[in-house]
Amino acid sequence: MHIAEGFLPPAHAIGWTIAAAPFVVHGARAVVKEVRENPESTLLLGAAGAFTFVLSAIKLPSITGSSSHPTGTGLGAVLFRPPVMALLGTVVLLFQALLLAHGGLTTLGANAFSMAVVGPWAGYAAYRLVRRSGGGLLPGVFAAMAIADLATYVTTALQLAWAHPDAASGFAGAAAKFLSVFAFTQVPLAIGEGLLGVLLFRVLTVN
Amino acid sequence: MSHLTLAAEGLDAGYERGARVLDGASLTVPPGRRLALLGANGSGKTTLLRCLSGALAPARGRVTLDGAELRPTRSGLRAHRQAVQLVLQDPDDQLFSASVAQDVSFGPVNLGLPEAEVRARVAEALELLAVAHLAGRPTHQLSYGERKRVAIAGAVAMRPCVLMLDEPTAGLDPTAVGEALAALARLQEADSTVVMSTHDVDLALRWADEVAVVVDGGVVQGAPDVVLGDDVLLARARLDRPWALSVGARLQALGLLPDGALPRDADALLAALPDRPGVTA
Amino acid sequence: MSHLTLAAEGLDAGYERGARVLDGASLTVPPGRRLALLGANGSGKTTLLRCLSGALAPARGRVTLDGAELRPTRSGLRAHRQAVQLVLQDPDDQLFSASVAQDVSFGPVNLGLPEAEVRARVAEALELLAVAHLAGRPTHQLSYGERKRVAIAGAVAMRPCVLMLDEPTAGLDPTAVGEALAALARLQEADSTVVMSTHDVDLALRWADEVAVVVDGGVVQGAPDVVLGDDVLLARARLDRPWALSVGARLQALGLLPDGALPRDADALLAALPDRPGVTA
Amino acid sequence: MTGLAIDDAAWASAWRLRSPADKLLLSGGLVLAALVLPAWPGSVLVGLAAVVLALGPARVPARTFGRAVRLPLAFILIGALTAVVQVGDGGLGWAPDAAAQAGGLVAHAVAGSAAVLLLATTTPMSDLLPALHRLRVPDAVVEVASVTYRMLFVLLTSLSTIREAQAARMGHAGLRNTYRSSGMLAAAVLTRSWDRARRLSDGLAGRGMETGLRVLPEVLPSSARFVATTVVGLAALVTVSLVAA
Repeated sequence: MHIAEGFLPPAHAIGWTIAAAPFVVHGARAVVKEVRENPESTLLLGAAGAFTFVLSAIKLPSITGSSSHPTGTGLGAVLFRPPVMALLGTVVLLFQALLLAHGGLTTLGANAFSMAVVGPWAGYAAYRLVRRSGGGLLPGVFAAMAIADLATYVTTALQLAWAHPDAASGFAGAAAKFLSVFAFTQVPLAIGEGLLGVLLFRVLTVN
Repeated sequence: MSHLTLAAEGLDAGYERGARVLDGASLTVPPGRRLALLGANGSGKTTLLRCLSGALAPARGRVTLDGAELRPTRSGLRAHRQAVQLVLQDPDDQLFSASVAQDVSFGPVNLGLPEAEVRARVAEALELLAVAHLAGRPTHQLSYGERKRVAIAGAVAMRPCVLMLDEPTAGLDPTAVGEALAALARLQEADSTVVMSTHDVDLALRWADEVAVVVDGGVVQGAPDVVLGDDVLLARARLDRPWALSVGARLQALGLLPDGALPRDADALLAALPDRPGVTA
Repeated sequence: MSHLTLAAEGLDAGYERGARVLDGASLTVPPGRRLALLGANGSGKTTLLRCLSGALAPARGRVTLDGAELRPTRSGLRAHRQAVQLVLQDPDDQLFSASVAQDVSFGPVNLGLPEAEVRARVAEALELLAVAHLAGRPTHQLSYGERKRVAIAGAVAMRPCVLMLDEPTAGLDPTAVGEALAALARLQEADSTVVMSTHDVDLALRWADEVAVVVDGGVVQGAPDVVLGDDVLLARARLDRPWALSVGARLQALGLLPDGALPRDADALLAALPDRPGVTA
Repeated sequence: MTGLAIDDAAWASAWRLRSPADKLLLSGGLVLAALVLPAWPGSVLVGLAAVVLALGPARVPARTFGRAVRLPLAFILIGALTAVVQVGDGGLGWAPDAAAQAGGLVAHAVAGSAAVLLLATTTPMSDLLPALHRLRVPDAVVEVASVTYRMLFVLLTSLSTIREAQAARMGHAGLRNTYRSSGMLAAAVLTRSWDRARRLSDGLAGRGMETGLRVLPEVLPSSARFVATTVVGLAALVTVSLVAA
């Protein structure tokens, strides 16, 4: 779920861009360092970005009848760590905006904040928590992917609520509205993406 | 497996650089026989096979199985896929499980068959393709030729009436081509109809009961020695004449080969030629 | 481009299923000529080419260029790669840029050449491979055959003395094979040594000045009609005898072809055969 | 062909050889105008300008442009409706100026999306990425993004071919099968992406890759006339919008 171009007022668009910038710059520094030490990693990171983009082309059906596309940022956070995912996620968002008309340019900062920063960090934290408390790899991956998805959706809903507060009940009312409207597609998607991660890792670990 | 007649009528399908790939293509797959589908790269062989398999819905025209039209609905496709299977060119696009046996079981498991039946089908398919000894091996450790045969086994385990293969011999060395052709011969004896696409005219002449050439968006179908002897058609299709037909025709004219059908490969030609000078057929 | 002699001496390299792929392989690439490297899938053709190009360091033995041994240091490899280029079988393993012209410019830019020289080399390479019209098209819209030729252009732009190609004709239809061979012929006229790996014995006989067969970890090298007429060797190498040699030998025995070298393809054979019955060579 | 209609349009566009900076100025100006000008008539004028320029001089197929504009529409409509529904004590109701508010939101978003699309359908990604270099984005990042652009087509082809092979063997019949197959599909594409990266690094080493993916930059000269027309047009658009509003 990406915020479309023009959907955020200018102040919000600028604000979220400033908020996301340090994380993306931090990720870019990590990438520059990695590439300097090891030039071939340009190709591996490019492949990782392409995989994240392509993963969002897989259509996941859900029991509620809706179908949606995974974000893949939780998986990326586990495989490449959140800082790198902040950069790769932003690159993927730029590609989605310009190749798929999904998202936007002035909303890139807001979308990067929810999908490339909050999602990966939340997913990664969930993964570490599950692993540290004795959970296996598969529960860890499920948590990472599902939580990354949920965190992204909640952040996006709050961003929208802040930009468009409810006429009567203000921010709280708007948050409730956006959270419940998008829950129809996003909650099943989070569970579905967690399951997808488990199935994916099961194939990978058997090999 | 009974024989069903798979056919395409007036198909328009595919777009490449602003032009239709198939433009009114019609084809009847002769039941219980071996059909070679010939054409240059980009001629539309694969597009035609994808339409016939139900993977691609044509923009116009229809695909029929024993006269019944294939409908692009869930149940229509389901029924069609049980009868018609297409094996794609690159085996890596079809092997996605960890082990060979698991991969071959993918189709039967999806059909919801009981476990014993799945096991029986996997064993049978591996046997037919002569890859039973690979059953427990991880797919990524196999050679290219082995992967090709395992991919075919995956389709065979669906027990299709019509098995179609896109370039099954591409990239294989002569011995592996021989093994692949032997496996296809066993399949046909097991009562399947086999369609193979290729741009190797020598191979098509040697192997096929009937050939179909995809050219200019349409299909020309007929007996191998007739179609592959048509120089005008072959030039339009950007294909070569099989050497056996060129050389055979001259040797027949020289009185060294008996009249009638020409030999289709080197062994047959050598067998038909006289052993000593001065003797003519 | 001057001619340099590229050679391998006693190479051990590669492991596959617990056995050495190459085991004491020696080969001398004849300078300024066309060498076909033959072998079954998995015989070690690609391993040998990778050793010769410097991509793989052999476990034992050495690769030499005009007698000087290739050292696996950064400067040693850099010098070697300016003289010897390998084009991989899958073009997608070499094309990293979305723009055809930019991709071809990668090698010359890495050589540190001035911009005008880079432009000239890119234009020349695209011209030689007959893909100049594709310069403005994105890589991902090209057909397989077009991508193959662009990948070759990327190597040609390095102006190597020895150009090696791994299965350049695999997956191409007869016309595209003809175009690829014509491009390689232009390269050789431009004074390159060309090495091509293939398992198509008919193609090797038709094209090569010399052939080398990779078999049992070693290499057997010689004139095409001699090496490809050796049935014992071919059986060990899992290759077929070229039909032109089988049929030609019999026709020679029948007195229909003149003594001496046999024709190498259908056109040459038809030209050498008498037109009317009763006339012998 | 590649499955990405917007990308195909960009490569075929009549503006393909125009300087990316020129096009960035035009589209960027329109995007900002859509964002800051009042919805009536600002957004409407921006939307019209983007559509007319894309379908006219840039010769983008109307079908492609129309479909692409429709893509974000579901989000925009649901989002706008949600924004103007009011949660009060008596349950849900319409906000006081619901129609105007929703209309404004939709107008801003649709006009902005059309302006972004004008850039997307006329400028291939590979022309835009070098522009990032001038925005002081490090080379390493631009190169990673370039490899992403090339590789995503290779992986998209794998994805759709593998999916088709699975569907042929009933892998997408029913929810259970679909999930199992999608997991395998994702794993196969992930493995493929690693393998591709490794093989590409081998292939490029042979062509002398040592530090980065340096190539000959393509020269797409800026047009003074295009820039002047853009500036005058944008100024006119802003003036008209502010005066009329």
